[in-house]
Amino acid sequence: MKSVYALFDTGEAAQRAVNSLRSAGYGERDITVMTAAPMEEFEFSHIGRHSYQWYIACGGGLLGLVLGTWLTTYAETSWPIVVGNMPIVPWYPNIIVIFELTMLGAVLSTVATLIVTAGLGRRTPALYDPEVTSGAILVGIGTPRADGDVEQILGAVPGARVKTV
Amino acid sequence: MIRQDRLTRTLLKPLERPGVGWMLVVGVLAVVVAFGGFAWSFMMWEGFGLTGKRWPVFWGFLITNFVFWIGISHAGTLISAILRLVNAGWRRPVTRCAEVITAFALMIGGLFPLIHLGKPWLFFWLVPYPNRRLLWPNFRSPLVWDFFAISTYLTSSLLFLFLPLIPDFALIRDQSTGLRKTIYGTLALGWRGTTQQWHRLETAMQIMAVAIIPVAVSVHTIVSFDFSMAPVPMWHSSIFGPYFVAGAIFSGIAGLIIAMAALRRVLGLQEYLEPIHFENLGKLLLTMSLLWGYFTFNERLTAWYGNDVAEMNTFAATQTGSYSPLFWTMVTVNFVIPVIILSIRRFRTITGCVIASVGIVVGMWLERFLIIVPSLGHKFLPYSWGTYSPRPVEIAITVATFAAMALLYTLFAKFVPIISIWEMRAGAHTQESAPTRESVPVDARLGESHS
Amino acid sequence: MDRRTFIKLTAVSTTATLGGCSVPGQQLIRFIPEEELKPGLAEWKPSVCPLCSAGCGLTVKVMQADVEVVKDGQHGVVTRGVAKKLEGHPAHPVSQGGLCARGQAAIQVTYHPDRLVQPLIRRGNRASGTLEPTTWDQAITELVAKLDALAGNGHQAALTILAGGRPTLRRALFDQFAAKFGAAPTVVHEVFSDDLLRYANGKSFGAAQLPTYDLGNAGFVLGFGADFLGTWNAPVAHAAAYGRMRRGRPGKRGYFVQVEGRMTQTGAVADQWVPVQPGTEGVLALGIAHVLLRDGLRPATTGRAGALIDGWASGLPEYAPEQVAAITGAKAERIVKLAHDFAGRGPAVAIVGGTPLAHTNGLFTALAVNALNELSGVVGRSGGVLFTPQLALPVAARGSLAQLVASPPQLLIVDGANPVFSAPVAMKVRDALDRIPYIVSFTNFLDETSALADLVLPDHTFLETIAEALPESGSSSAVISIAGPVMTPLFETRGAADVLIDVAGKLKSPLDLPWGSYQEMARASLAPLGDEAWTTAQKQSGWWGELPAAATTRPTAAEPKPRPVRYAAPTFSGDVGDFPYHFLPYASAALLDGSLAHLPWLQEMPDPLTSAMWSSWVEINPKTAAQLGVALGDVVEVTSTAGTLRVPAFINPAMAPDIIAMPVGQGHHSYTRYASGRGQNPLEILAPVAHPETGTLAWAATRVKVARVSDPDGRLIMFSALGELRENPLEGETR
Amino acid sequence: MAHRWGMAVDLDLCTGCGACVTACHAENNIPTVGDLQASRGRALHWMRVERYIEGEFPDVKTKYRPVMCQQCDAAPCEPVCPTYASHHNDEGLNAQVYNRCIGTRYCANACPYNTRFFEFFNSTFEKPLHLQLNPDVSVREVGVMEKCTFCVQRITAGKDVAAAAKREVKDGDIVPACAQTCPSKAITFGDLNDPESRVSQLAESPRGSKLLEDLGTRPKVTYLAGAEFA
Repeated sequence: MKSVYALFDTGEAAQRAVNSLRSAGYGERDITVMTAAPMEEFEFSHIGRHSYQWYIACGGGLLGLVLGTWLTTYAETSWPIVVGNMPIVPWYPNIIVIFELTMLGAVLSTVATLIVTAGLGRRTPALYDPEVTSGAILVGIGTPRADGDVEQILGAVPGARVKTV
Repeated sequence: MIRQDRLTRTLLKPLERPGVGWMLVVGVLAVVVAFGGFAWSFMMWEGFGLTGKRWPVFWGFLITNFVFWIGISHAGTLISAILRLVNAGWRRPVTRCAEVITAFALMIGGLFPLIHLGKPWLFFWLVPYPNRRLLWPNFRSPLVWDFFAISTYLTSSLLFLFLPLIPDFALIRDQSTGLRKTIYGTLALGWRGTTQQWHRLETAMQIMAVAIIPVAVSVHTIVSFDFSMAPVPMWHSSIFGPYFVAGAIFSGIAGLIIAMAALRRVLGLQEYLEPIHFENLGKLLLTMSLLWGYFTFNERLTAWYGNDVAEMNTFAATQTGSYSPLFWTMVTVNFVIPVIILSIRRFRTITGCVIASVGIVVGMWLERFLIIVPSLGHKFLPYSWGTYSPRPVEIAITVATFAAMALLYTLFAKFVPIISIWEMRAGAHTQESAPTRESVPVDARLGESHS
Repeated sequence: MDRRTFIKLTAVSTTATLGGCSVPGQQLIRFIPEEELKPGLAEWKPSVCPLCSAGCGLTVKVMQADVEVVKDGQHGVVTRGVAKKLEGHPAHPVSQGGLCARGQAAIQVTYHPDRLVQPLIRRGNRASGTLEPTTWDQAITELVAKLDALAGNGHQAALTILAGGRPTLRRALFDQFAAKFGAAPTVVHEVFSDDLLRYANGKSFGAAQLPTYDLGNAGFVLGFGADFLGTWNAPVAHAAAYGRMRRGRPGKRGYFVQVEGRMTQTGAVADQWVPVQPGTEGVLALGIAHVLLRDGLRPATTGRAGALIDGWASGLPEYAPEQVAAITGAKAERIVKLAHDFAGRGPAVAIVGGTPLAHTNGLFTALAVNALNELSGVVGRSGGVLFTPQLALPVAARGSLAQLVASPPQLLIVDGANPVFSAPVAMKVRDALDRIPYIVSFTNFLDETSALADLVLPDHTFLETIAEALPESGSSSAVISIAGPVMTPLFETRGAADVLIDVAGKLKSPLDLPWGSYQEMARASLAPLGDEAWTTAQKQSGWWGELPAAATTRPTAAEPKPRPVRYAAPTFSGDVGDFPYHFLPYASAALLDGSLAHLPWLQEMPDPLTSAMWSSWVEINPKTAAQLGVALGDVVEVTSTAGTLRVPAFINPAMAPDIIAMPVGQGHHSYTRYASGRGQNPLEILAPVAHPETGTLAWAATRVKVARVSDPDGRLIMFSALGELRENPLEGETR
Repeated sequence: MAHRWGMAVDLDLCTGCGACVTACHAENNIPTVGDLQASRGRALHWMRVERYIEGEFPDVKTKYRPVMCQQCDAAPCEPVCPTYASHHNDEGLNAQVYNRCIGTRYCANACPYNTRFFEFFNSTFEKPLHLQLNPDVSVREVGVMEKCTFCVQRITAGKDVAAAAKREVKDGDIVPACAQTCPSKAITFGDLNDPESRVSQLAESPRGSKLLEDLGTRPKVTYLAGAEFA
């Protein structure tokens, strides 16, 4: 089944298209909207806002913390050498290393989450139009229902350039 | 849409086929850098004695450069992170050229702990790699802290620079053909601009911003630990952490202003790098200059009032002794001149800011030199005092690093839009379109309300 | 050194470095192949330090090493025992287990890269000719021929032997040779000669030799310019005794006062430092004697030494504190106080030597101090002035360098002397040597004098042959420092003594020297001490103990006609008007009189006062420097009646404003890679003023003027940047 | 019981002669760097005799003070080393492992006494001077720090000898080069854990003090004051 989409020049038009698709019974998951930049002021831009990124980041940080603690203590105890009359496991200096590894953990996990959840790095999927990056707003349905009236719904919006792939 | 097209056009213009002038600049810079590299190899071959290091001043130009460049690196990521968090709209054209500075300054600065080693080929002994002999590095050594701090900061800065680049890579991908398309296509990681992607990207940037600020602060604090951990007159001081961080941001902003002015002139970005940006950065610079003055005063006052014999020797050497010319130059270019220029609105022009910034870059380099050398030369036993003056290799390497910075920057600006196009667009939206839709929830414009 | 040895060394030291570090130690050693680890085994052999006349006994650490040898053109590597380290022999009465900086460096004489390794013979004349390598046979034939030629036409007296200062058996052997051959009196040259003191002691005490000071038992030591802990007489023995004087006796710490115009290394450790006008030290001594007699602190003496002082019997009326103060510049009350301490803290001994005796009135000074010692009642007593019994040896007559210069011989044999460097240029030694048809030099290095020789015969070093010295002082009992070879010679060198014996036998009319070799001669000389003497000496770096009367000699001067002396102000070359400053050359702590300038360790040893290395300098008092506008390191021009020098300046607060001091030692023209063309030699501007009594050089009798020439030229190299102190409010302070 | 090596220097006996300086060179294969390098501050003197002049002519006082590595118990030089090249061994010595040193020179900066030195070039020993090299001490290569080791090679040797003779190390068995050569015997070396040893007694002396004590480095070298304590 071919996916259908339309390109709009204004946010208003795109919003109308999204609204009518909704009234046609299409849900958040079915509707895909692409823009050249975030368009926070339009409702459609809130599609797929929800994410667990913050929690995952914290988890990554925690991982780094554990790793740092283990690394320092293990390295220092695996071969105890006295320097400057300091304890074998000196917490003040170790905290510095642990802190850095914690932050590194957080950062790396964040990026990893982004790549996965934003579906980056995959081969460019079917539903895309190069005009998007130069400003056009794409509203489309990846897999339309059999009674394909998506063309009409999108076409009904003035200024819509409907395409199918 | 015309405006956006023009925006795209102007910002993508520098990416076109290079002209003779550009070739020439790159060529010259490359030669200087190459010479620096040669100087270093020659130094390794002949022995570290080619430098001006001596008993008892075992650190000099090289470590000065290290601290200086790490300091410069605090311009970008830190500034842009802060601006992102407070969501200052005027940040949009500034952030990327700032973040680039960080990336490159860190690479250069991070090189010096290697260059200054007696046996650079064994630098990897600073790295905690698993090995049969259980020879781990000594986690009590500030130099090892440096390794962790700098590598963390470098990694996160590079990612922080790269993430917002993805949509722009996508843009170039869609507007080019052939090899360019494949290259930028790969870099774009198949970016489509779906609303989900935008949300993930912006949240990620928020998290990074939150994470990177403490890292940046820690990095220069740890650099200051290299000194304040040692019982050396005027080094062993708790003020060094904040002092260094402030100084770092200070020199960083100065570096940023110079870079921006150059870009503006060379790439004709007058329209996007507007006087308002310099005005704002100028204010920031003024604040830092006052802050720097405050720290310097504190540091000096405590030393003077404490009247510890050894500290007073170092103090005297810088205030009235053989280092005093350098010291007072530093005070003038770091404090007197910037405060005068930047506190008077009429002078806070682009030219004004650039003049102040150039002075500050020089002044901050001097500051690092004056922190390191006089103290080492005036430790507790006067019989073992000494002086230091650089020798050709060190000077060559120093010059080369500045050239390297310019070179990397020139190359970067050639292949990547130096101003974030999509962020400019995002900014543009919020400026032109009024909120019309009743369907728009109240929080839809959250974070986009600003001057 | 090849990589293998390097690794070996690294390995060994790493074990060493981590010796105590249990587990981690082993971990770290994994850097090096285990089988490379083997500790070095050392053997200790006795020897004798050759560098000065003190004759310290050594014990030498000998270990196996791979030595590259060249035997008749054949290269090869041989593993054999070589000397590694010198230590003072713990049993030896002079060194007493200690060793000075110079002695430590003596080992570099043997391993010096510029050592002469085979005989050199001159082709062509001295001006244009060159010294070229030759074989020993040729060299000896040549020497024999020259001697035969002299003997042939009855000019035996046209042979002169020029020797360095050390009294040794070897010197005795040379004397024998000279005597048997009928040569002119042997000339012994030392720049800092103590002959005047020997002469004075002969007059005062009937012993014409350097005294031994029993500092260990002294309660009060009064030094007159003698650098006895640094460079004068027997420094190691003095230092050991000094240690006992300070801290050797629980509850009693000896007191030490030094009188001099420029603070010597020794003066620096004095409890009191009393600066006086140069050349008036004797007056101060008599001033103290005056107070001692006036206040009845010591019973008046009628001894021989006192009798030599004008007005002694009448209590030295001319030397009342006020008059003395007027002459010396020391405060009258201080003189009185000194006298009372001198009497109160006894036993009190006065030491004179070096600069004070280098003035034209040196004899007066020496006699005055001798008289003071006699008054103190410590001559020949514990805590006082002793005279080390001397082994009796046949001694030939002595000539002076001046005579040599006045009438140059036909044939000159130089042994360990370098007058071209170490005599004032104004004495024109060099011209004299140029007028000598043939010069033979026994030496290890091509110094200035050997460079003029026509035949250069490379000698063994002290480690490669019998090392011996006859200490003149430093011990209460008689000492003969002697020990056998420590290692086999590294090169094709030959012992000078053996060569001479060889030559003596090869002459047309052979000289009947009673020994076949140097060793026989040495054994024979020890024979009077009993059969055990030689073997004992071989074990412990020398023989010491009671000398049988028959074997003892007491060198005495001609019985003095007691013509009492009185103070006469010293006279100088150059008058005060044109030459306002006293010029004080002194023996460098590291390089002595310059004979050690070829040893890198000593060149790089920071000077105790200036911390200077590899350089020479003039010392100027800060006030004077201010007047002249001279700062540390500035190049100044020092001019005397005899010449001019350009030297970097060192600002020295510890000297009188009217003194300019400069160390002797640098300024060699030809003396190995380490010394040649480095620094300046003060002897180049020294006026050749001689003591009337002994003909020895009065090296403090020159006046100079000083002018600033330029900013520092970097020739003054200092280990410590003492100069930086000047910019600083807290000069010299430490925590 | 583990040893704890210490030293006492009697400033009342030091005559500033510099014998210790040369002896140290001879024992520890310390190269001479030559005039040019010396003028650039590269001279290596693990042991130095500091001299301070106070006052003006004629009332001048000069003081000598031999300074070598103070072998601190809380040594600032140790923790700053990233590779453990500088660390504390269990006899209380600041061990320096040359082949672990990568030449950050941080330890030298941290040392308040400036007793650490750096090999700026590969040291050269013109033949046959190399025959004098002490095989028990490594010749340092370019780029490493070095300093006074209390003649650790002599300490090890001394312990070996004692072990071979099946006895404890006696006071005086082990003497570093500087102490052995000192003509006036101003330097005393020994085991601070042995209350009978001369060094531990001297360390208790009322004349005794530590150099830069107030820095809290806890040096193991005691300096005995001079004249003022007659």
